[in-house]
Amino acid sequence: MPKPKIAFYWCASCGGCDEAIVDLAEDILGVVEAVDIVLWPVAMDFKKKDVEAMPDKSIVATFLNGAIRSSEQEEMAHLLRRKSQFLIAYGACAHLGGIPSLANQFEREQLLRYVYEESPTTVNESKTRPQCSVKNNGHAVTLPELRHVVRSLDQVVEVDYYIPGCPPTPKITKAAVGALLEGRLPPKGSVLAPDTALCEQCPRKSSKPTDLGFTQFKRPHQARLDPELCFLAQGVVCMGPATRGGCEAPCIGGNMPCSGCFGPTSRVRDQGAKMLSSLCANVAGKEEKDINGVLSGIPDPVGTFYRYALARSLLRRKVDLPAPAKQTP
Amino acid sequence: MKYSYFPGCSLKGLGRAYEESLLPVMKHLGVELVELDDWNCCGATAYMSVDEAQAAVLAARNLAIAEQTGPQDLLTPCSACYLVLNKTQHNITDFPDIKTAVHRALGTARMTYSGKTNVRHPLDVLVHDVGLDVIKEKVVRPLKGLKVAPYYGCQVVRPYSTFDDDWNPTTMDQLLATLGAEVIHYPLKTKCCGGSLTGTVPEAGLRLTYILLKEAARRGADVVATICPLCQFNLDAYHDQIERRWGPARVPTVYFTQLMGLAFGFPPRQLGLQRNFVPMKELPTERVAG
Amino acid sequence: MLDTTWQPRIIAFFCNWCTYTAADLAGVSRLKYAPNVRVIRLMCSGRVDPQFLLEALARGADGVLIGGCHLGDCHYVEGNAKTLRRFLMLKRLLADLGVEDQRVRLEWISASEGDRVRSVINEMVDQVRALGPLNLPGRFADWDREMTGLEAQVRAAEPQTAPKAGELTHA
Amino acid sequence: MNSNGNNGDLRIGFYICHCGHNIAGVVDCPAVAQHIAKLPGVVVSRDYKYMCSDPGQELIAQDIREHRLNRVVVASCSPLLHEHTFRNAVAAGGLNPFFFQMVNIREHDSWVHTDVGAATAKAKALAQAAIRRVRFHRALEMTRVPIHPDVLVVGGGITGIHAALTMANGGKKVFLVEREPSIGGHMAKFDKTFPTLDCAACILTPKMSAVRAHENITLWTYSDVVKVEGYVGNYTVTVRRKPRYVKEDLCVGCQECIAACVFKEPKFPDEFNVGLGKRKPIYIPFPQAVPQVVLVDPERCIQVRTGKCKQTCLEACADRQALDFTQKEQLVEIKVGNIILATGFKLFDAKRIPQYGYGLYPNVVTSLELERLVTSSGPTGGEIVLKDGRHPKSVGFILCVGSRDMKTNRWCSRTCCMHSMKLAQLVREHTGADATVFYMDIRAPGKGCEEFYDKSLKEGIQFVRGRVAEVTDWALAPEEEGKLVIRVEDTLAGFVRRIPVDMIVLAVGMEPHADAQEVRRLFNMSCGTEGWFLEKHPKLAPVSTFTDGVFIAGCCQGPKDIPDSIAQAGAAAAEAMALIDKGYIEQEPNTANVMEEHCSGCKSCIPLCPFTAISFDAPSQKARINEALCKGCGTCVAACPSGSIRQNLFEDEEIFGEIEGVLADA
Repeated sequence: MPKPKIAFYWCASCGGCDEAIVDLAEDILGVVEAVDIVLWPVAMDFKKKDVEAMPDKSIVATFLNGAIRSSEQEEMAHLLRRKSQFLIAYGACAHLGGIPSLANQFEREQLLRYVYEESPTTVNESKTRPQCSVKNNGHAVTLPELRHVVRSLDQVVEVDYYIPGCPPTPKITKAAVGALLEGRLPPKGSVLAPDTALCEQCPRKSSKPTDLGFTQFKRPHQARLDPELCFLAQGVVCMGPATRGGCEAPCIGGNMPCSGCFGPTSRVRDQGAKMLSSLCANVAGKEEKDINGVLSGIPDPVGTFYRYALARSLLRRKVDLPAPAKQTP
Repeated sequence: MKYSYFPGCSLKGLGRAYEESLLPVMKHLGVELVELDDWNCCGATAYMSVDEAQAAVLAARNLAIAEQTGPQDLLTPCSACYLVLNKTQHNITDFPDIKTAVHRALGTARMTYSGKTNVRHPLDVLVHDVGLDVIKEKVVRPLKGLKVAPYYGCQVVRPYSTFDDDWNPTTMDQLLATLGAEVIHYPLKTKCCGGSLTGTVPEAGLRLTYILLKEAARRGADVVATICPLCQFNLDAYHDQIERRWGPARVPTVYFTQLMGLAFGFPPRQLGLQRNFVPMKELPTERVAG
Repeated sequence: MLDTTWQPRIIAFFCNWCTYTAADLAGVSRLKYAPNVRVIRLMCSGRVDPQFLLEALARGADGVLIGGCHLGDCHYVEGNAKTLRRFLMLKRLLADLGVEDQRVRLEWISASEGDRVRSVINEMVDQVRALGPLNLPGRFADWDREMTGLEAQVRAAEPQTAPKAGELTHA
Repeated sequence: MNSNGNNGDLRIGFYICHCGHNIAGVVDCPAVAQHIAKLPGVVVSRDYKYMCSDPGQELIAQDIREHRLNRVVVASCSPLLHEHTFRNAVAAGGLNPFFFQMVNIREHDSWVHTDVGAATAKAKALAQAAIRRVRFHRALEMTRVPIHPDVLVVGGGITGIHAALTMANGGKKVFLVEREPSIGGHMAKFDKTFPTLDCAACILTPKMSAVRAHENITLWTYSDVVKVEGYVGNYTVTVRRKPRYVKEDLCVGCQECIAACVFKEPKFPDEFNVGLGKRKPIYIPFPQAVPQVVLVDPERCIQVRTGKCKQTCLEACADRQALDFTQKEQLVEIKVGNIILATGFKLFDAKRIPQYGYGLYPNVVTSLELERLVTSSGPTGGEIVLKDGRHPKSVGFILCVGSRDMKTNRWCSRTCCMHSMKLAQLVREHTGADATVFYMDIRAPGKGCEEFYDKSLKEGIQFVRGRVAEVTDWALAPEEEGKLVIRVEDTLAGFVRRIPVDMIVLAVGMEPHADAQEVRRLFNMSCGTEGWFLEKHPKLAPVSTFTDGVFIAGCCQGPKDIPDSIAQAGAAAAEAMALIDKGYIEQEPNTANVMEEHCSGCKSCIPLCPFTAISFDAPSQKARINEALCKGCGTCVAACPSGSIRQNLFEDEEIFGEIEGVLADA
């Protein structure tokens, strides 16, 4: 009897998520034992046409990582959606837009200009830009188009489950795959990780004082960080309180504060807003001047509160950026 | 200390004694006055009653010049000018339509006005900027025993009492006291002098003038000190008519700056005192401070 | 954008003790003001979760007004102080995300200041009207236009293979 | 029975009230009802003339029974006015009262808008919001807070005295705190009272001694409240007792110490006689003072200031040893369930209107100063004299000094007309002088007051209608020489008059105390823009404030005469006693609670609670909210970074529902 078909795919991502799957180490073998991998661009040589050839819903589960920001990624998302019984957003980018979605603060043209012309390491006198379509002795060569907006997977196609993290830890990946194979599945749309904030499992929890009363904020590189003490108690923004647990706090272990990659709990609609709310309410001072003084320690609110979740925040994108001129396939 | 200076028509005409006394006194106190270049009529009360916006334009031109050339503190001795310029300042901020009218008009002359000019009265400057103690030092002939009725008139304190109380102003009282004069309690200090009614409806206007003088006399004032050219003229010029109507009330009326000049030891002629209809008695020599 | 029939829609979060009461007073005093504001009553401005404000904007509000007791007068001692702290950061966040400054406003209005309710609302409605519609739902739709039609093209590009029943397996 | 309301299908009843024309005049109620009827879950949608009427309420109860409604929305007036009414109606229908939501389309819509289209659209939007909101409502119970039986009364004027006595007679323990050395307030300074002309002392003194004698009253004079903590039923108040340098329990009020003071003659201005009389450094405020205890003025007493005095007073006090120069200020903490504020008013400072010459002309006096001159116990033994000792032949009374005046105070001080007429009558009675009253309108609405006005006319008091322009001493005519001249436009005669008089009495108006703002902060209530304490409702709750358990009475709420002040004192006392006798107060169940299973124990919420209701539970490592302490502000709910705190009546989902509904296209 054939093994269930599984696919892995990557879109706008750093590759860390695929790495995370490899990180399952020997356990990967178990997975490989149990399933029949039909698509995994980083590791195996399958082509798009192979997938197109498959009947709809013939893949049991597709683990898609990365945000969606090009016509090609969109296309693959639709394709895999239709071929899979379960489409699983794997990792922060597919889940929330991830770090790539910080690009939603800028106009596409700004980004292209910077990357192909202005960035210090670029030498491009002719200001050559990649074209979507190039005619070459009668043949048209086409490239995918970069979208104006970076999106989470579920902003493009319907998603069944989410596995959070940048990247997801082996532990929750295994748990998820296991659950899938054994059909022990929570309600559709669930995030396959604990629904309690990180602080619960934070090794520094006991060192957190009950009255923070922030008088200043420091960024990690601006302070000698105490390896035992709660980061917030050191005036360093830690997204832990507003971030789903389940990662077992590796960053904290590495003496860096949580930056929120697991996203909000199920009861929160906007991770950044919630963190902002709790953090700022605890700022010391009643005078506007004093308060602003303290808040000035957070120079980049968007990058701080929405590091991984701008695409899935309530505003999604810098709202005054122009909309795409017209529909572009 | 340096101020722009807006004399207005009076100080060049009927009220020239005011300027003749003001300038040396200010100079003596180290206050530099820069006469506004190419100043024009303040518009006075007449124009205001005909076309407020146009009147505002007229006045605003002076404010604009002061703002451009600076200093932006504009010394304005004549009460009428002081009031009109102040009122214009207020109207420009309070009434958008007047503001636009003013800007349009100034624009045609390639001028602008952003409202930075402060209209200041000599009393204000002398008491608050220069300071009574500085003035005291300059007094060489204290006006000892000279009974003075301090008379402010209406326009400087009403409706905008910018630097003093609108019902019972006291800056001139303090100033005169500093000069050594005996300042009498003069409850009419802000009552109407008759204004232009003295010319148009004498029986009404002159009666008011008479009341002022009579009360000053009744309280034994040697002299009435005023800060306004029109007041000075009304109180000084109509004694014959007043006497014919109601009987004598001969008290001389001079500018407070003239009294300052005397106290500073300037000869009366230099202060324009010879221009009075009802001359002020020479300060008896025994009053001269040793 | 120049829709003449467009009317600004502003959501207001008023605290029960001061600003909501002030709005009642404005009513009792029959003061007249612009009908563009819809008030949501909370016990304290401290209850205003920044999510509420963002949600309101995302759902189509052109502006959000928060009203609380004057600092020092909070019925809950200093709930409004917390509101202020959040609001100051929220303003910076919104600025970075391209929301005009005048679209969100925090006002302290005591129970007796019915007239202030009127002036603040009128002023804000004028300002927001001048800014024009924010219309985020519309903008979201515009942004997504770049995706329309793609799925169909994908399907067209494929060899038609109908799914065979039974081939779907599940461990 | 669907009292749990969550039995799957949603069955909403919507009712929009016409409130006569109040709402229907501007909002198209039927249109709103039709619009709402189309929304999912709405089973009945009606418009009705008066929803708060009995039939209106019955309509709701009936529909709940007949249509098995499990949610009710009423669009009418402000919830602050009628929420409880409709909750009761819902309960009467057998549904938990908290499955109800009210929509304010009167105060927030029909009364403030004129455009029917816009107002109707707004009503629809607000109604939609409520329809979406109720979906998430849950069954709740009112919470009960016990009431501490003792009461604090602040202010020992006639109002505070009456309130204290009323409650003490009702068997309640009362703390009466007065900042002056004696109770009695302004009334103690009056000679007679209008319109009956009965002697103020004769009716006040007995009440004052009753206060001193009453077993249920603890009287602390020369003291003030410095701290108030807690909430209705459970206030903790800190009172500061300033040192009198006299042991209250030992002093018998013999006043021998005063006689023995090294200052042979009284030489310091005497507050009680508004500076017209003199007193010594050791003194008793006035003969009938309560308590009958002397006190030492630390500013004046040589012993207190320098410690180098013969202390003849000590010898005089002898073995009673009541004097104690070592006394220090002390702070006392008390627990009370209710507080009544009767802090009164301050008189307008006549110097603020320079044209009336107060402070410039010695014979221009205030009404209170004349009051002291008229009183037999006053500095002149009841003789009305000018500063030079002569008796006035003519006296002018200027009304509305610091009242009904855009430049100073806009309000009418309500008592000055009658007060001045009373003084005018007394002046005529005592001196036979002419009395002329200068008024804008005579306001004599109180019982017997119009009659008193007639009496004044009959007794030959002149009335000149017009606001006095100025008081001056410049004489035009010989008969004006040496007199004060009142310049006024007689608006009945139609010309400007100059009226010379010997004495001028300024009817100074009432103002809130200079520290009214601090006081209201202390007690956590509001002031009107003028600074008078703000009542909860101008008609329906005139002595209540927005802070439960804090009541206001007398002139601190606004100018009043004695009868009205007494009436309010009684009302406030009754309100307080009603709470005490009930023993508890029901409170909105709008408290917050932590979702144990979700809380991560991040502690972010704990410092945010001003009532220390949130604590960290060590065993479970989670936050816990003490609902008894929670006041329901919801600040912690908004702050919980993982959304693990919820607030009854104001759940996140409920608010989001409102936002969605109000913005859903109508």
